[in-house]
Amino acid sequence: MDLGYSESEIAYRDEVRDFLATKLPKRISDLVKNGKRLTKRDYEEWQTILNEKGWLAPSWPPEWGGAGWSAVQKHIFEEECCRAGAPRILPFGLGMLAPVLIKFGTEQQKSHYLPRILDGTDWWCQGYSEPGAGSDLASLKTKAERQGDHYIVNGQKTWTTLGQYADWIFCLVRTSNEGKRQEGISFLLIDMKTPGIEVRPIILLDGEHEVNELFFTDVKVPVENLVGEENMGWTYAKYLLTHERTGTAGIGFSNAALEHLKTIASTQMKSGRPLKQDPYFAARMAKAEIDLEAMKTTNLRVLTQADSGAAPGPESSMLKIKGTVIRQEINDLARRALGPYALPFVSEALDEGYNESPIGPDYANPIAADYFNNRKLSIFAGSNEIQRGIISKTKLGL
Amino acid sequence: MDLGYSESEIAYRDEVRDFLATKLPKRISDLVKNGKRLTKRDYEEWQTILNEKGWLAPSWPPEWGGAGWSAVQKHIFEEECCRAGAPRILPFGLGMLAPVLIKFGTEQQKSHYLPRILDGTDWWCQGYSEPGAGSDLASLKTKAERQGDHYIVNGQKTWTTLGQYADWIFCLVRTSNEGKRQEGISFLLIDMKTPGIEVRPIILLDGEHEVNELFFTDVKVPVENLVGEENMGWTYAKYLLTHERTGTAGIGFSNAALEHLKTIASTQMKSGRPLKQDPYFAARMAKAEIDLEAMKTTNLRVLTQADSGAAPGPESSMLKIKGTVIRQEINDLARRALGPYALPFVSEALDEGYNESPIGPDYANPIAADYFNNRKLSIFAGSNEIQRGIISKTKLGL
Amino acid sequence: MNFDLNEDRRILSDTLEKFLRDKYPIEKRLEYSQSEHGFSAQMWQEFADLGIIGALFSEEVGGFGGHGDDLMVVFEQLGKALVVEPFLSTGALSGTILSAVDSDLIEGVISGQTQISLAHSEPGSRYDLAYVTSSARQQGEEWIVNGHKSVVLGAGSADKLIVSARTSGAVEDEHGISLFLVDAIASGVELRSYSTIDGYGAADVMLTNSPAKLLGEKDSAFSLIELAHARAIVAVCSQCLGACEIAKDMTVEYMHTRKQFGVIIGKFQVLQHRMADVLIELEQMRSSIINAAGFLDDHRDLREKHCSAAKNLTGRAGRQIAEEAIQIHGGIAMTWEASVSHYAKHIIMIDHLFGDTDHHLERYIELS
Amino acid sequence: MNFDLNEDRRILSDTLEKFLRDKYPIEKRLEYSQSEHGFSAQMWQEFADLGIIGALFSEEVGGFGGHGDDLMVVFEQLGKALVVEPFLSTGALSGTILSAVDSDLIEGVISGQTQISLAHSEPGSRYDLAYVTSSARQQGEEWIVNGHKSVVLGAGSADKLIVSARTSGAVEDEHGISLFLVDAIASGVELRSYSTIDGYGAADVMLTNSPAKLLGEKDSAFSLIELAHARAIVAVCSQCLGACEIAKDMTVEYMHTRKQFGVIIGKFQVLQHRMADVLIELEQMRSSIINAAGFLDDHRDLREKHCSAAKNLTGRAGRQIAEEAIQIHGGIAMTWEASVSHYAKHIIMIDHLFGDTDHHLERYIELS
Repeated sequence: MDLGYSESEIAYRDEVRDFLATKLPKRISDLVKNGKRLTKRDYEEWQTILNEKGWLAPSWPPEWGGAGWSAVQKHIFEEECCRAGAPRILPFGLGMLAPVLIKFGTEQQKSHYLPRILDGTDWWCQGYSEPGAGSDLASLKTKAERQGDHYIVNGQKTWTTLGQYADWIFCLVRTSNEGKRQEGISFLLIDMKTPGIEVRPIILLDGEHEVNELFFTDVKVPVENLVGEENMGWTYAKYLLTHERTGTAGIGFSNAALEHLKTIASTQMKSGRPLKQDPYFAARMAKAEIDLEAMKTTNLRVLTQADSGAAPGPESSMLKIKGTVIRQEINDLARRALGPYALPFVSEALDEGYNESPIGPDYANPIAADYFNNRKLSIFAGSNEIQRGIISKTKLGL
Repeated sequence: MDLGYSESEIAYRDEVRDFLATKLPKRISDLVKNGKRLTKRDYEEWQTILNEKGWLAPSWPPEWGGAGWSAVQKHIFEEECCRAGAPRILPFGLGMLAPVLIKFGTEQQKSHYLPRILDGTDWWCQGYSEPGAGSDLASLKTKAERQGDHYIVNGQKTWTTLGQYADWIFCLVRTSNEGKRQEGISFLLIDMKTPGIEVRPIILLDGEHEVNELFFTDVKVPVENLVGEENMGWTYAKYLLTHERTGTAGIGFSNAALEHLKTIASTQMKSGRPLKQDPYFAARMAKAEIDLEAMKTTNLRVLTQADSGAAPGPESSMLKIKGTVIRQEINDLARRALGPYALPFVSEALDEGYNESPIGPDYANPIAADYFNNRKLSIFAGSNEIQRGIISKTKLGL
Repeated sequence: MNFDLNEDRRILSDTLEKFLRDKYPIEKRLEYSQSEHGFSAQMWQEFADLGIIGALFSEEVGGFGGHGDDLMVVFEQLGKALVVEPFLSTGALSGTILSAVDSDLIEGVISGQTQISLAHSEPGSRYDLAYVTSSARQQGEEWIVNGHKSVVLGAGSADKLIVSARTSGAVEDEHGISLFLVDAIASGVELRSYSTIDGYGAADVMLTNSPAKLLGEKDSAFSLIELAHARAIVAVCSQCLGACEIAKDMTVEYMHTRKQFGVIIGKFQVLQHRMADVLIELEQMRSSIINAAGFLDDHRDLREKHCSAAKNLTGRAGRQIAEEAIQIHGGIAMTWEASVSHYAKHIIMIDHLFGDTDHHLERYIELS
Repeated sequence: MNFDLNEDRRILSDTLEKFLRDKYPIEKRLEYSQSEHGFSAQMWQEFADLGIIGALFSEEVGGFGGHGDDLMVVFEQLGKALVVEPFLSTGALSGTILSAVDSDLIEGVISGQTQISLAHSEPGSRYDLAYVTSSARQQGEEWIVNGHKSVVLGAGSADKLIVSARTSGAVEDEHGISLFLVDAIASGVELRSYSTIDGYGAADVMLTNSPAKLLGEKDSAFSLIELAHARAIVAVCSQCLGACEIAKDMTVEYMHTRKQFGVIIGKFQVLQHRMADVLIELEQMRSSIINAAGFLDDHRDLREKHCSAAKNLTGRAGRQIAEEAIQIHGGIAMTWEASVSHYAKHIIMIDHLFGDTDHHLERYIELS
């Protein structure tokens, strides 16, 4: 065993750090670090910079612009990006659709869509979830009926993250009601400008507009927009879900959140001393840190195994559960750390242009909202209950 | 609402205290307080004293020797007994069998058995559980076949607490295999001296002999030993289980355990000060105390409702779960409080006669054993999982 | 020993519950919360007319209640409807102080005419009631107050403020704190108003040489401030209990209707067991509040110990209940549209009022 | 970065596992534990012959291992079989000290001829390594030691004791502690031997004017004692991990076979989910031990911080895993006959060795 990074890994990390120090716009990292809203333009600006460096889609095969990184390298990259305050790289086109296209798409689909994902021409969103089909994805009802050279799509999708910005959507649709529920599903690419698509915002509990409902009424989709074979969409969907799991544990985000928490706990005073010296608070922070440190090693153990060819199975579920539990605990501690100043919430203060003086400490405003917003972590992307089911099925044989 | 005891309740409490101060033998309360083993004789001695006062079976109807206490009085009595270090009153004859006999037994059964329970002539034990039928009581297999004036009993019972001392056992036996599993069960009284009964000790994880396995081979039981009707035993068994739930929450035991813990935490030193001043330890103790204080009120709320006629339903399950969780938490804290001296365990030191000097603090020896032994609290008497099932069925309608 | 409400309180509870059911559906509540003043002046008047404000005051000062039981009954119902009108500030906090030092104002409060907020905590005080840096000095007959008061509930709509300020002593001394009445439109009073994340109106209040009237005795207001907070703790814990009851009911209801994998999710044993634990904690919460309410009129140490126990247990149980409500509802609970989200937010944020679980655990230990 | 064991360690692990499977079934273990000396001298010799003791020592002192990885590999297997032979005392604790100050004795240790226990903690020390009241004074060439040493693992069968005693400084000073070698049959050495509740041999040791030989430098043994405990923490955490693996396996096996209400209990979703959490914590435990083992040779603060993290996490996770194993097994786990009970006891009691979860959490904070 060897816990340290190798020389080449350290050289790589330094290269990443150097790149971030020089190329990540301070305007953008300030937004991220201060918990401000990011606009479409902010995401695009950063992704363009990464693309110029060739680091936007490191997991893709080299012929399509991938970087051929090892799992450890990907981990280092994510950790450094979070530390530097880079915006998250939106996964819909880059991490979700692309691997499916690369594995199951036609040559034409690949050469058309992949470059446009990289250069930002197409902003993709995901059409998986439906109302009434949360964790039970296979019960989806959105229907695509073949009529000549087209599918006619009718139905409803929900939880479509940043769908308000999207040019395209990849959708799971039902093309058959025969056989098992999983068997009649197909994987379609749909231009968001097609008539019959309506995007309605879903306002979240903190007042934010991040996700959407999508309504499809007689939407005409050319048959060449089908990926792979008709009725085989479930296979591609599952491939998508198990692929690209480097970030499942959310180590980078937890790291950054813990660092931020430590700053807060150093500034907030309790009974005349910094909160971080309060034994109760210090104990909870230390426990979270100990769990996170162990989690880093658990994560890297899984990743290095993945590098040597082992498929990440229920390990992904374990990373998902523990990773989200730790991150939510850190969010909870940050909220507590603020005391009464966790209460005020000024939504406009999340905008870049806002320049009134803050209420309470300047870091206070987004903290409680973050805590509430991140309750989603244990719900979305396969709820932690679903993940426990997967573990007990595969690991315990139950 | 009125949280305080009424004047008459206070007078009653003082009477109980006075009685305990004068009548509870110091030899016996020392054994209890020091976590020593109690012998059959110790239990009998105390029960005789209680019987002389007329306080051995307070819940029985007055005509059979009951005291007509309210639920609050019973609660006070139990709390005071625990505080004074009285041995627990063994429930098998007094609290379990007797209510069934009083409700379902013949006049002859009542007038024969009840006085003998009170005066200690008969030591009863319980024959409910069987190997393979833990929480699933209705799956019991011990068979009683009618042959003339007798039943012939064959089968096996287990977890028979203090069965090694018993003169009699009340048993659930299968008298029919027709209908639902619950329908073919009968309630039999069996003389332990009958040929064909073998008692084998079960040694517990701390080396103690507290429970037994019982083997029945062609045991002849006169038909007049049947309680109520044949095949109606399940009804009586359920009556038994829901009856006499004053003590479900184990408040008295938790109280005494918490007081003992506080003494330990005042004596044990950590970094030059008593452990109870250590913030981590103090926090856990305080949390347990806060939970216990609330539990006392929860318990009394249920009991006073029961006094006004409401049947204790799923509330019993709630008291059982939270009561055992709190008690186990206190046991856990006591174990932790000892530090390294939780490790040594000298079984002989639990005997009354032992007089070698203790290893470590004089209270140390039984503490870890108690922690392990009391893991049973969440398993026995309907595991906490079973209780949660009852709550969700009855309270939530699920 | 008796845990039943008396007849009067049962009627009060039923009346308020029915009133809220008719007049205060969640859509209205959200509307009031997002309106200019963060509450409905008309509803406030209706509550007054119904006698709800008066129920928080003792008969000696012109009310018809004011006991711990009354606080429990009223605030549990207010919590069930997430009522945003300024009951905590004008009723529980200021009401306690007025009852002790200036009963003349109470008539206006009970009739709904006057709203009064307690401006006590400061940016550096966290949950320490003795931490006061605001200062007051005498100028002839009058007093002049200076300071910055933080997260003052109901300040935006208050006609008057009760302001704590130091007349002697060091920043964290209990001795040396006095209370003052300051007109909301007095000179030098500046408000930074906002809504809390769970939808209640509050403000930071800056006082610059504001004229003020001394309330009660100089230098010795601490014990009264502590009493006001004890009563506010019973109130806010009861409010939390009410909100938790509804969050629990909604979750149980959802478990009965929402299907996954072809069955209602209530059939999943893990959810059943977690809800069983929720029920238990809910009963424990109620018991701890009963204890605190029952000892409100008892001597100080006992009162404070039970209040700290209740606030600690309520905070712990509340977090569990709110987080389970969200998790079991799943994604829908993350939305503004699902009313369970507003209940969950309020339950969680109550831990930031009048001392959180840690604060009160520590305090409980000190008082033991 | 590489988390795989190298070839040698894999062979060591497999060899030991196979050996224990053949020679150390639970019935034998209970027999050894309950025998007069609380372990099997013959097994100890066989372990020596197999090279297991030598694997705990570095090549420089005549062993063929001694790294963090070796400790992990050996003690995980020992934990799987609940081995009672004195590996912790003679191997991890004393071995570390001998490697630094008296390598002459190591040959006898590795060959199985000599057993040596570290007698360090005292009745008042709890988990504080600097708390030493035992004292030593020089008498001509020789040293004379007095004191009471508590819960000395393996003392009953030790040929020699390494005893810490104060040669200067106050009771809790790090400076002023020295180590001495004392013959087990030396004058004034008195043992009160007993078994721990989980079946391991230990003793309280009273020394009255016992002749002793100074080991290493006078007054400055603390850092070596700390290092010995760091290595013992990696060892005992690995032992805990091994025991937890087996407790988990037994529980999973039981879930597949035990029926209630006509179905195997493994079908109950609550038990499935709780076991999923057990699996997660088991991986976390392993990761924290990997971290600690990997930093054993690093500089002191980093080493100690990772050891404290591992001991804290192992204690927390261990309690969860042991208590779930008991609860899911139900009544049967309460019996001596069910081997899961012995695993559970050991897992829990490991928290009482070398500092418990609280101790190491506090220490982690201090080292942060």
